[in-house]
Amino acid sequence: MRHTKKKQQWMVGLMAGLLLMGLGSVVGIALADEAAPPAAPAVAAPAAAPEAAAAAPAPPPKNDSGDTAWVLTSTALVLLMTAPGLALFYGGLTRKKNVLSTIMHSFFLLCLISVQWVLWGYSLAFGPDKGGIIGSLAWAGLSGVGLDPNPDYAATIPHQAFMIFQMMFAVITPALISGSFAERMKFTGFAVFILLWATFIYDPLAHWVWGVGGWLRTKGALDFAGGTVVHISSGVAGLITALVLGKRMGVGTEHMAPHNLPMTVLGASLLWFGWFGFNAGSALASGSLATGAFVTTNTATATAALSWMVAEWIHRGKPTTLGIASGAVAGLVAITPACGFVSPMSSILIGLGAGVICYMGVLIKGKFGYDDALDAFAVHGLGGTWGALATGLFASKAINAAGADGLFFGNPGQFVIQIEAVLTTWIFAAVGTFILLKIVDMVVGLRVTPEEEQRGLDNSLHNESGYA
Amino acid sequence: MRHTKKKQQWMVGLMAGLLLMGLGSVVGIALADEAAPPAAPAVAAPAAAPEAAAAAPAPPPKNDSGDTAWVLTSTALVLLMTAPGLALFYGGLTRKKNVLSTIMHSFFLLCLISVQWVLWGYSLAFGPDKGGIIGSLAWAGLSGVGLDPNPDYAATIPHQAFMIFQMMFAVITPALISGSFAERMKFTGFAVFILLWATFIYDPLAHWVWGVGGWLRTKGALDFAGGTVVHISSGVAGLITALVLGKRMGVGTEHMAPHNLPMTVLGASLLWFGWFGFNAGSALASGSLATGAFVTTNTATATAALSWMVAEWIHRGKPTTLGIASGAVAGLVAITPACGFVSPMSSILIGLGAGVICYMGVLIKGKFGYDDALDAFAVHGLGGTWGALATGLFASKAINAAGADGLFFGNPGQFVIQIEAVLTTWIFAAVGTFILLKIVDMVVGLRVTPEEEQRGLDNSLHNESGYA
Amino acid sequence: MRHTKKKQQWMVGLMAGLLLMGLGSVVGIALADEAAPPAAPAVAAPAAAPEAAAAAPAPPPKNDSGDTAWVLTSTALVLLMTAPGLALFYGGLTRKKNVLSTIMHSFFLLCLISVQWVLWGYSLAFGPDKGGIIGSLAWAGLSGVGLDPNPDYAATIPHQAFMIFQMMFAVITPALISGSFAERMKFTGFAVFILLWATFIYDPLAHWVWGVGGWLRTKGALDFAGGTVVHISSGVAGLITALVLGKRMGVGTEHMAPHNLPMTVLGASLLWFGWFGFNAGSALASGSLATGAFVTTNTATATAALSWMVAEWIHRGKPTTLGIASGAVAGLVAITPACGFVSPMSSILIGLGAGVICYMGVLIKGKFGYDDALDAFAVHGLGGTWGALATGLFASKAINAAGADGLFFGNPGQFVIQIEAVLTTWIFAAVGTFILLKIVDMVVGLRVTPEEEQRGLDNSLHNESGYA
Amino acid sequence: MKKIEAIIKPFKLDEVREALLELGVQGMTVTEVKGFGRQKGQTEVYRGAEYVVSFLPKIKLEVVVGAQLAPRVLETIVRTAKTGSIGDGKIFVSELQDVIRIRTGEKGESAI
Amino acid sequence: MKKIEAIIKPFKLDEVREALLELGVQGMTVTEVKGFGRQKGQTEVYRGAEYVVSFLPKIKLEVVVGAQLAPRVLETIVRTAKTGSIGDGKIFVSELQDVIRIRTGEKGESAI
Amino acid sequence: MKKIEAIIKPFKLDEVREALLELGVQGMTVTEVKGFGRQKGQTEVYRGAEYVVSFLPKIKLEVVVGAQLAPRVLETIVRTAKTGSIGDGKIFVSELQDVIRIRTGEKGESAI
Ligand SMILES: Nc1ncnc2c1ncn2[C@@H]1O[C@H](COP(=O)(O)OP(=O)(O)O)[C@@H](O)[C@H]1O
Ligand SMILES: Nc1ncnc2c1ncn2[C@@H]1O[C@H](COP(=O)(O)OP(=O)(O)O)[C@@H](O)[C@H]1O
Ligand SMILES: Nc1ncnc2c1ncn2[C@@H]1O[C@H](COP(=O)(O)OP(=O)(O)O)[C@@H](O)[C@H]1O
Repeated sequence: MRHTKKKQQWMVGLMAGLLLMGLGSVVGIALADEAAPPAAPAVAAPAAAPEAAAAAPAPPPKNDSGDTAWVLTSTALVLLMTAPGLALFYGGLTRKKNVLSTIMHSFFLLCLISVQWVLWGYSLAFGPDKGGIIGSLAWAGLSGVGLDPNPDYAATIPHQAFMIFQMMFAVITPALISGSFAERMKFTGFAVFILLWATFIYDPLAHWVWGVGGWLRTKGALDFAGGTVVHISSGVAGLITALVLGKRMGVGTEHMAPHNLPMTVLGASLLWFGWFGFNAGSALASGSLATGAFVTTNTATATAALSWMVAEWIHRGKPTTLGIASGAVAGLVAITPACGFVSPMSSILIGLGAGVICYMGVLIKGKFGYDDALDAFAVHGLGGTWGALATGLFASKAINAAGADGLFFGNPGQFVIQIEAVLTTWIFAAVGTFILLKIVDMVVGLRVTPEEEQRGLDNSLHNESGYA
Repeated sequence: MRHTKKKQQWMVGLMAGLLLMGLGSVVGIALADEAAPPAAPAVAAPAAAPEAAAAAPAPPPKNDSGDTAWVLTSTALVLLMTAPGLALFYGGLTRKKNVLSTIMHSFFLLCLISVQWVLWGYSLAFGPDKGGIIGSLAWAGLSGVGLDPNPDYAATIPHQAFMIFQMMFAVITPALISGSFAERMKFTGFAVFILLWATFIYDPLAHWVWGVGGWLRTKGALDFAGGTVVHISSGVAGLITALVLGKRMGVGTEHMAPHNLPMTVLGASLLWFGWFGFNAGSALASGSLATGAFVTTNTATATAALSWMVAEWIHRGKPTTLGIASGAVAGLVAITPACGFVSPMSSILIGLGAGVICYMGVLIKGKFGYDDALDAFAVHGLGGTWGALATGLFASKAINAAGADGLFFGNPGQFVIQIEAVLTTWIFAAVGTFILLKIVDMVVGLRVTPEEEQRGLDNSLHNESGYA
Repeated sequence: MRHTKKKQQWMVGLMAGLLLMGLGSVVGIALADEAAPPAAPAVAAPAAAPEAAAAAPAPPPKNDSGDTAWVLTSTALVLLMTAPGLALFYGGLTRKKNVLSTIMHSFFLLCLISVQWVLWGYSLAFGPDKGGIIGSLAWAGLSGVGLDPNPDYAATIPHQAFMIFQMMFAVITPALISGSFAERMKFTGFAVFILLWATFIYDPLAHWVWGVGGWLRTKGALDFAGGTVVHISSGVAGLITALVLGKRMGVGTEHMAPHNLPMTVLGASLLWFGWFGFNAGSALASGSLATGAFVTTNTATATAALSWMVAEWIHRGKPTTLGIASGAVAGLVAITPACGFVSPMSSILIGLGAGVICYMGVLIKGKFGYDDALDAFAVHGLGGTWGALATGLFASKAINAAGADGLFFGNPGQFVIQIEAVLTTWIFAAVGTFILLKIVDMVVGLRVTPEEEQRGLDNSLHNESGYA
Repeated sequence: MKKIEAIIKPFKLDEVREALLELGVQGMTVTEVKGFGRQKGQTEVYRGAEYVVSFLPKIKLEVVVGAQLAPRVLETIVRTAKTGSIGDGKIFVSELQDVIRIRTGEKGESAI
Repeated sequence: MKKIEAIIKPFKLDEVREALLELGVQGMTVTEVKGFGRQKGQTEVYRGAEYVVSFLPKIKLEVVVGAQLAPRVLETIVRTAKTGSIGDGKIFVSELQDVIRIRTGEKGESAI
Repeated sequence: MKKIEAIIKPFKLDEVREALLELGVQGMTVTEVKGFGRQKGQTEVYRGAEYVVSFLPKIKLEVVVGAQLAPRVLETIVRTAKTGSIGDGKIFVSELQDVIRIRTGEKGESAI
């Protein structure tokens, strides 16, 4: 975990290299792409989607203006979740001297993964399937990803609309992890680690669960908007990162109160607002399914907020603002995989569970002694796990015929599938994260020096100060 | 207004009870609901909507993707108005030591009323009419409120979309009141009072004005997006609450400047942004009516902001940021009932009036001696009253054929109806609020102790501190 | 640049006069307008749009619910860009004592131009053409601007929806300038200057480039969402204003660090979010074109953010939060004219250029010695120029058949046209701004007194304090 | 000349200031400080974790006065800043060698 | 050794600091304070209600110097902090018994 | 009675406070200040422009104690606040004429 001037310059070079690589590959692709007749995407699509081709006599899929409006709106909403939503939610929880470095995590990832997704991420996750494990690089640089619908994924919106909606999920997932390593991670180590994580953990996982041909999707695991892919994976990665990095200096002895709770509540509110895009947008069309997901999302969130608040009230004697805001986020997490498959009434139960479970989650970290600084694991890891399992309990075909019945609706098999999906995700995320961290630690280092940590990361990593 | 440990624990119990009750009733309803064939909602709808049934030969109403996209977007926007919009607008105006308790009012209500609305609120307000006064409990727990349109309310969007759009109105209304009792109300007293208020004041009022069969609706009162139901009711309730609670300690002697005006302007801006959902979303479809309401909303708001600013400039010598932001909110309030019925030019006049009237409103509180801490009454009570009356002046069938002509378009009768609606709302809100406050004061108490007030509510009620 | 009590009162009178004038003209127009049969707009439209009338046998244009939903949503998003987006982006960069006066610039302009646009601005910019130079006043007070589509501009949304979408562009453009004159301009001078600027610079320019019959539009200049009209014009105006006003006291000697960078990042994030409305909304419909513009916007923004960050990292040794946020804004600016005409891959190159060019732009101000306080010129002037030229390089008919091919796709002529458009805009904006500033300086004065500047503008101009 | 430093409860500041004004004190300087003493600190709870904030917000008031006015200033502060509950604060008195008014360069008591 | 406390206008800080540096002063400590005095407070208006903010932002500069350097420090502060208008501030001078440098434990003038 | 003012590094506050408590010190007052001294300031960069922030965040700790306890207080502060690197801070000691406890009106050492 040493930190040398050399390495830093080396990293700047690497970052610049990434961009220049983009530049290089782009000139080729861009020219090739656009020189081809505009029909090119249409040609590519059937190859990637034999089922659709089989349904030939039907009219070709057409963009629906309402569905497209909803998905574009949803995409913008999910962007808002990462920055400023998550950036402020996390930023307010840190100490003043680390506020910018924490905000930087989210903002930088929004930029980095936006580019990664266009260049290779989308292709790995959703491109033509390779053995159920990963997408091919056929769609790298968005080659063949055009403005007509790809009915494999969404039949009434442009393929690029689906692509960019999914981009925002790829962006926020690593940003969620950053809550666990706030206030002590090197910027270069963070940047390299997260680029690797997005490529080697997130992209495959997204393929398994959502990609055509992905093995968990084929198996029938239900994950409406990303409980396993987004929340379990990031939460578990957060736990591992907290363990590998070790505690922040002063944990347990110094007073580390959040420096700006109004900022945190602002962030939580924007997360709630944006999550409608995340969950209801995952219907990929505007109508009944989106509406149902919207209603369950709001209901579970409200209930979880109240249940965390009441749990803390009973446990500690007073209801807190941070508690109700954290509970809301816990509810949003838990309803994510379930929102399109369950009734509003079931969503109340899911919310009730989420608030209590995640509150207990933040308490245990004191017992186990890891320093998950802003509780990424408690909220996303545990909340996501509860949500994925609850989907296996409460899912109902009466709500979504394309889904499945859960345990409480007479289908224990679905619950078993959900358990499998959860376990797979836990193990894959934990092992993968650990390996990547060790590699990055060896190559560029993970942790700032004690002197840098004491001075605060805003100054030591970024030469800035949050407030003057 | 005493405060005992006992009572507090009792209240935690009550809160928890509420949730458990939800839990209990839910298991029953949920199973019953989903076990029934998915056609159930379709069966329920005609019963509740005989007019629609009469129009039988017409094709059944279908969800329109564009309309649904707009209403879902609008719903999210109205959520944003409460949190973080109103939360920050009010939060910035308080002293530092009370910022969280003030933000908590809005955030907690978003959670509480979201659950109340699903469990019983929506049914009371919009469920099958009982004598023009209230909805029945037939739709409690959203029983029969499905994903097909209910043409009684909106023929081209899912019934649940209408339900959740209306939910956000039920959420923000009590939150508006909180401006009047900021910085001195007990949390338990607040929570109980507001739950009662939502159930016994808001739900009936919404039924009268908007519910099928509601007596004010039947009478022909015009209220496009909630001037009476939302703003007059909350503003008047604020006035009564300020009178019953008494002044904050130090009012008139201590310097009580807003602790964070950028936060307040941020809140006001988000209110403006979200209000497009509130007003233009009230068209319940995307098209001409929504567009007209959007344009009048923006125009009246801008004009009111300028007119408050100029009024203060003339009166006090300088234009202020808080003035222009407050004026914008006053304009938003005033145009709310009128926005779908008046022309852009009329909206300028409504805005001009709103800025001046509400500015004078904030001045009189000094004269009358009540302590409406953040001016809920001056802005929402007076602004709402002006808007409801102005609707009776400027409404024009040339703008909205489904509306009516106002006094200036040759129909004085409409103005009289508006006066009736205003008076009814004033009286009902004032008396109802007073009774509920007295009951709550006896049972759990309304006001914090002087020591708690001095220490600041963030610490004394929530064990927190806004900033570290 | 003197400042007298007299003048101030005179200005209040002028402001009030503006409003009263609106009031006066309104009563007449409003009555005339609405007394006329509702068909009036339909009558006006063909007169203004002979081409549409010629296509008579085709069915009359109808509002599409999805397109309208998208344009209304986009309009709200662009409003959000000005306030709170730009207000906070700029507000966080100033010193604490000037935060409100800076926020006021954006908020006040949102109000002022909203009214100006309805009264005469829209008509000047988009009304029936007068010799390619300006629109007539036929549409003043929105006379004839109704709720049916005007196919000249957008065939599937209400004419008023197009009008109010364009309004938000007219609002943000002068607000962008305010970054250059922050912390030292008189409020009255600012208000008068900007009202003149909007009327005499922005409205004609918008007509040239976007109005039917406008000479630059006729010439074939490409500007999808406002690179020349919005960004070059405001950036160049900013440069001139900075030169005319002179430096802030203490520049170069006092430490002028941004007082609240989290606020600035919040603003930048909201700009990014809102810019989807700005760019993808400029498709004026929801579908392929909007989606394409959405994707290029996000991609260029992310790339520019990274490229500014890396440029500063290499130059100054550390990546900064302000750098990445500024780079994102630079990317948004640069992609604006190009977004609907280029491929995602080309957008990466545009973004790469934007980050580096604008970063070099902020460095040169130190060399040349003007005090563009918050870098309106470097970001909008230079970024906009790069974007407009890059459109002439990367535009491709394969992406947008209604556009043109750029230099890299075999059409050098387009690049020449773009250069012409850029030069015209630079010269017109620079000369026009200079003349207006000189006039305003003579009549009301431009700069606050040194004592006012030292005390801070929040107190000296607005009698307020940002924080207590 | 005496320098009187009083640590008081924040909400008492306005009262104390007005009383001193009446006494003829013409200036004072105020600092926001945190105090630790016999008064119990506040509890704060963040995500279930309890902290005791031992430092409480206080106001430090500095008044420089001539020796003859000092006793009345002390008495006035004690009277107006007192609530009777723990944490009311302390007054520290020390001797000042010189005072200069920057605007005029005056020295000594006339500079106060 | 002397402790010199100067209450000055905030925007004068950089000028004063540089002048002191040139004089050979090696350290100083600065606090943001609020001052009340002859200088008229600022008016603030919130929703039509006028407040007079009697406490104005000031900077308190503390410099500890040996007795022989003190007069020149005083003269330098007076010269650089003066604007000539009311509210320029005061300088208070008192005697210090001891100074310790924490890093080394040095005492007395060598610790300054 | 002695007034002991220590300028220390912010993150040392908790350690110093606990050590003083053990010593029997019953109260102290803390102020956030900015210090200028031998310790190099921090560099900040905003949009490519470099600033050196010469004033660094420090904590000023004020403790009033009886004369006999003073030496041990000094020794304790030096011991616990020391990191050995430049910028550890200074301690200033001065004589106090009187102390008053506002709550009770007590004077002298019993008021501490
Ligand atoms: N020995 C001391 N040195 C410096 N400040 C002190 C000392 N003792 C108390 N104080 C200050 O006085 C405040 C009030 O003291 P405390 O012991 O809580 O109550 P009281 O003065 O009523 O006995 C403390 O918060 C602290 O700021
Ligand atoms: N008696 C005093 N004790 C402590 N501070 C004082 C005293 N008189 C003035 N000050 C401080 O000096 C500042 C300037 O004093 P003021 O009377 O306004 O102007 P001037 O020093 O020019 O006469 C005040 O704001 C206050 O901080
Ligand atoms: N002459 C002085 N007068 C007042 N404060 C001083 C003086 N010298 C140093 N200080 C304070 O002590 C702090 C530490 O001093 P510095 O010279 O940086 O390190 P050290 O004490 O280790 O030599 C400074 O930041 C400043 O707050």
